[in-house]
Amino acid sequence: MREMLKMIIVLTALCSFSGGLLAALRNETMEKIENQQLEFVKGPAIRNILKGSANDPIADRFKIKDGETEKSFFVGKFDGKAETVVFESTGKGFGGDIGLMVGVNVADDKIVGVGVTTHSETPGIGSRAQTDPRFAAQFKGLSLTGDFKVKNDGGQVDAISGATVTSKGIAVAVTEAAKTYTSLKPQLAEKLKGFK
Amino acid sequence: MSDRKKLIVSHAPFLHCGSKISTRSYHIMIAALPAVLHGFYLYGIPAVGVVALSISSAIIWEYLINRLTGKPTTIGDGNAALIGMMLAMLFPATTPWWAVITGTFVAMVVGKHIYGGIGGNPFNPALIGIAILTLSWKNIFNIDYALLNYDFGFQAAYPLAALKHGGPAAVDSFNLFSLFIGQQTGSIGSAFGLALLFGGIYLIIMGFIRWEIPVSFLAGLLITSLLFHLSDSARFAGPVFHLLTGNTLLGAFFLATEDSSSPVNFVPMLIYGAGAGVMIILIRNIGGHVDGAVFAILLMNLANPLLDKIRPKALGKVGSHA
Amino acid sequence: MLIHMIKKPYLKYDVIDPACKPVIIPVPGKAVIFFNGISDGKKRLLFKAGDKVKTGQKISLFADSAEYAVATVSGTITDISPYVGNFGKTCTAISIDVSEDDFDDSFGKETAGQPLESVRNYLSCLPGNLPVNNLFDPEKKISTIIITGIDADLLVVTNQHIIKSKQGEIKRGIEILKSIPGINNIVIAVRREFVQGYGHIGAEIRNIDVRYPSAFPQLIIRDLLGKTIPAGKTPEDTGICMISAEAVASLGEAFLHNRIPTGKIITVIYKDEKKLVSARIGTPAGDVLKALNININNGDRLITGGPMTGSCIYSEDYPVLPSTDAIMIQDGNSIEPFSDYPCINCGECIRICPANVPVNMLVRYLETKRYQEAAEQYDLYSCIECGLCAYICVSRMPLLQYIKLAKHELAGIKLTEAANV
Amino acid sequence: MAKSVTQEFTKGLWAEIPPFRLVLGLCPVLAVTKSVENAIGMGVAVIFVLVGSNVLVSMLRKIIPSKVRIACFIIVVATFVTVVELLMQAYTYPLFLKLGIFIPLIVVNCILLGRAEAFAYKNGIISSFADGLGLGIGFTMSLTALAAIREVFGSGTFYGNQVFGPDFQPFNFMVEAPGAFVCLGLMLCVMNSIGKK
Repeated sequence: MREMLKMIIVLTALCSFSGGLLAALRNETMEKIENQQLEFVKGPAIRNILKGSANDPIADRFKIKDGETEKSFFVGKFDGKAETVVFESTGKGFGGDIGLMVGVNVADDKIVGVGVTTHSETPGIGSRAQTDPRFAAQFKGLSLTGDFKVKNDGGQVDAISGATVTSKGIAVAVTEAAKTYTSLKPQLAEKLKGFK
Repeated sequence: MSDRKKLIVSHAPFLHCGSKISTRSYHIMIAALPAVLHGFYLYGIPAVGVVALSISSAIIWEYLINRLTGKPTTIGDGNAALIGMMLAMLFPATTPWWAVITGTFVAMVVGKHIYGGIGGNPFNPALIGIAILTLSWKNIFNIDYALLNYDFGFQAAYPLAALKHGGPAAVDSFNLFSLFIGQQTGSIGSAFGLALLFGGIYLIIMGFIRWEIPVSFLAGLLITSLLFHLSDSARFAGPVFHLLTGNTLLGAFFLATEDSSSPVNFVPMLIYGAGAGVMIILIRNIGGHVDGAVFAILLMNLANPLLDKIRPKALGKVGSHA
Repeated sequence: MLIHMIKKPYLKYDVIDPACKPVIIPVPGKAVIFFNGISDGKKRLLFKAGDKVKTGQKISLFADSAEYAVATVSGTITDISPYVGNFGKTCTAISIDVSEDDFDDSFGKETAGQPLESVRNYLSCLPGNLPVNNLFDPEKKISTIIITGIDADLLVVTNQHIIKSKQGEIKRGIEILKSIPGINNIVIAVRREFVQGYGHIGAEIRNIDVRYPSAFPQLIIRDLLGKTIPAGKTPEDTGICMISAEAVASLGEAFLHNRIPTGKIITVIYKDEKKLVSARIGTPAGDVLKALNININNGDRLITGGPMTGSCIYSEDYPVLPSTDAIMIQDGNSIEPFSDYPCINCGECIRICPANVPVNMLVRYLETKRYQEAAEQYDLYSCIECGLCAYICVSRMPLLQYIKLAKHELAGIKLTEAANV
Repeated sequence: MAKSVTQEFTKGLWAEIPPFRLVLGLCPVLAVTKSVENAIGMGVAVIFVLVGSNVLVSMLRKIIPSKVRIACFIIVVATFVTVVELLMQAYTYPLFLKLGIFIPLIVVNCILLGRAEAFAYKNGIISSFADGLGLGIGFTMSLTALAAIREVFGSGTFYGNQVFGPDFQPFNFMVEAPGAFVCLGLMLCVMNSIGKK
């Protein structure tokens, strides 16, 4: 009985100590980790879209509630004006979800640029959506409204040869982004006024 | 008893048929020689260099491993030279020297001596060498790319690559007979079908390879490619084209028949050969690689220990065998 | 000798030259007789050095043992000492200083009444090695006798000679064998060439294939009787007794002349020649060779038995035994040594093996001394020990020796286990 | 006979160098040795966890009842691994991305549980510290050695720097999984033949 009790006490104490330590550490590092994730996973795409901005878009971010979920928006300042925001949208690719950063100028609703963040497409085929700058460049300057489709489906997007499914997924992601943008535009404009 | 003679005592049998491993190796090399000479004729000095370097470096690796492991030197059995020669036959003529030396290293160390040397290797060492190199350096083994600077007196496109990218329509212009007499590009030793065929038949008659393997190999290849061709002749080339291109004949007579990695019983030999033939066509027609011979034979090597369990019932055994 | 075909090379048995007559070897000055069994120091010896023996005299060495040997010469015993043969087989060597022949007549006296009793009591050491113990073993229930008129090993023609030249004796021998209760079938296995003249011999004549090793007991039984002997069993276990033609002829001769025969027909194989000789059992091998003017030198091999299954002896003093069908001399220069090379899996042995033993797999287990697995999974006991695998082996592995050693070791393990239970 | 603290430390560097002599912890050895950077990162993580868990287990060895000792060891090891994981995420995120799942998998690395069970549970704090540090450094060294070979031949770089110049065509096989097995096998072979002398 004594032994039993000892076992229970030791295990409980050890578990509580471990749990407490980890919880504390997690609290301590949470913000740092989030920053790191943004920096290394989404950072490259965001910085690529907002090349030449005066501020650090990852530091200057805000969140807006879109229905149930919160969406992060990254702000880019050009010529002293904070008119460009970048946010993430997703579409279904060949190997799973494709994360796509879409940058838009709030003043004229035009796309500033897009960039793939996370994907699980076939290396060398679908993955060219992330690595081939020509594919992303074709979205630049298009108006972020309405539906985006690949040319086979009668749309405006040139598909990557051999990776039609991936291209379609990205078109869907941009379409999604357009929807989000349209519905959140008022709040977005409000928030951007705060940046000077 | 001071005049007692010292007699040698050993065990039965006291006769031997006189066969030797070295005889075996050298006969196989002789049988392969015409195809290699044709390679020299087609590709000139670079091909001679590749073959010479491959054979000599294979022998040197074997010698170094013998020294390292403290075993008796076994370069005299000709097996190292044979592996070097087989590997050279699979190289394009423009293979750089460092790739040849890496190839023989992989073949001798990873393909042969890791498993305990001659007789222990589960895969054909030359094929292990070429497979690992192909996966590492695709450009070297892209025949069209490798032979870009050559000017041949015939159609210089690699037939199988043309088939892969253009379909049967693209290979209509190949004359089957000129393919057979070696007017095609490819690796050093694989182009001259006629020589390979004669070399193979020589080996079968001399008893150095088992006829079951090449025959079932070619039968498997022909039947499968015929079925594909009949089902959709616009997408799949005919059986004779497959027979005469790529490493088919080299594989059937020289690579699939490697002693240690192929079965020895009758039925398993047939399954093994046919399996390799079928796999080649599957890889060529619906797989990702241009020529499937290397991987098809390696795959069947893998199945060899399992296949060889099918064997006739031994004398005096009752009941069935596993 | 080796006939090449695309599929299967095979070795062919020799046919005896009809003109061949055995050379009579003179009675040696000293003879050695082997006695089965060994003194453990406790048993009382019935004979000692200095005792005189007569030709044909039964020698029972130990007081309480049924074993006996038969003196094939007359003379004085000079030495009785243990001898260890291949695979630890032990026996006792009795050396005799030979004098003028003086025949012992106790065999002749008993034959009149009960021939079978005298076979049992006097004839277990006949030339050709009549398997008396098996024939009369009540547990074996022998019903069929196969008389082999052909020698199992290559080049040896001893029994072919007997079949050709001793029809009368064989006929008499068969009559006696038939009188053994329980025997209902006697078959003579001979080459097709010798079938003539055996019409009324009193036994069924069957011819056997010319390919080596079709004269091995297991294969004769398979080909002639359509029966299989289970792996690891002897023919006697299935009620079949194999007797050499020479043993049958000697049996007949013993009763025809009322005297135990003492001369052994031997094929002497030397270089490309072979000669038939007739020598007293007990004659040292060296004396046989001397009579034929064959010199052996240091480094040569002296072999009793044929080239495929015989065994080497290390001394010229080794005597002719009742079972010695051949003596072979191999020149030192022509010896092809075995090598320690590994199996390269070429499959030649698989294709030549008459017993379908997976030699390539078997040898991998035997090399590493995993005898139990070898026997269970790779048919060790199916091997008939013909030696073809070692003959054909490209790596020149001593395959037959591996197999014999494995069987010997396993038998040892079984004995130890039985002793421990 | 108890060894001195120095001996406890140095045995991990050669005589009992983990992957080669003990043939323990092969999973990370095969998985993260594509580059020297990964190998060192992994090694440092293992050193931290190994030293930490060894010291803690040694401290608590009088209190931990032997019936639940394995459970306790795992809690200790898992705690340290989670600490390492969080710290890596916070401060060396790119390395964390490369090592990925293999950081949490340190928990099931046999070296840790093995040392806790075989050494720390029976020895004092100082010895356990020395043992953990020595084995950890040995582990890192072997990882780095293997990674060096694979990276130099497989990618033509060492710690990210070009070794052979721009014309070098990397021998991709070495950085693939089968290459890892072959390399490890050859290194084991070399280590064994050195050890024999």
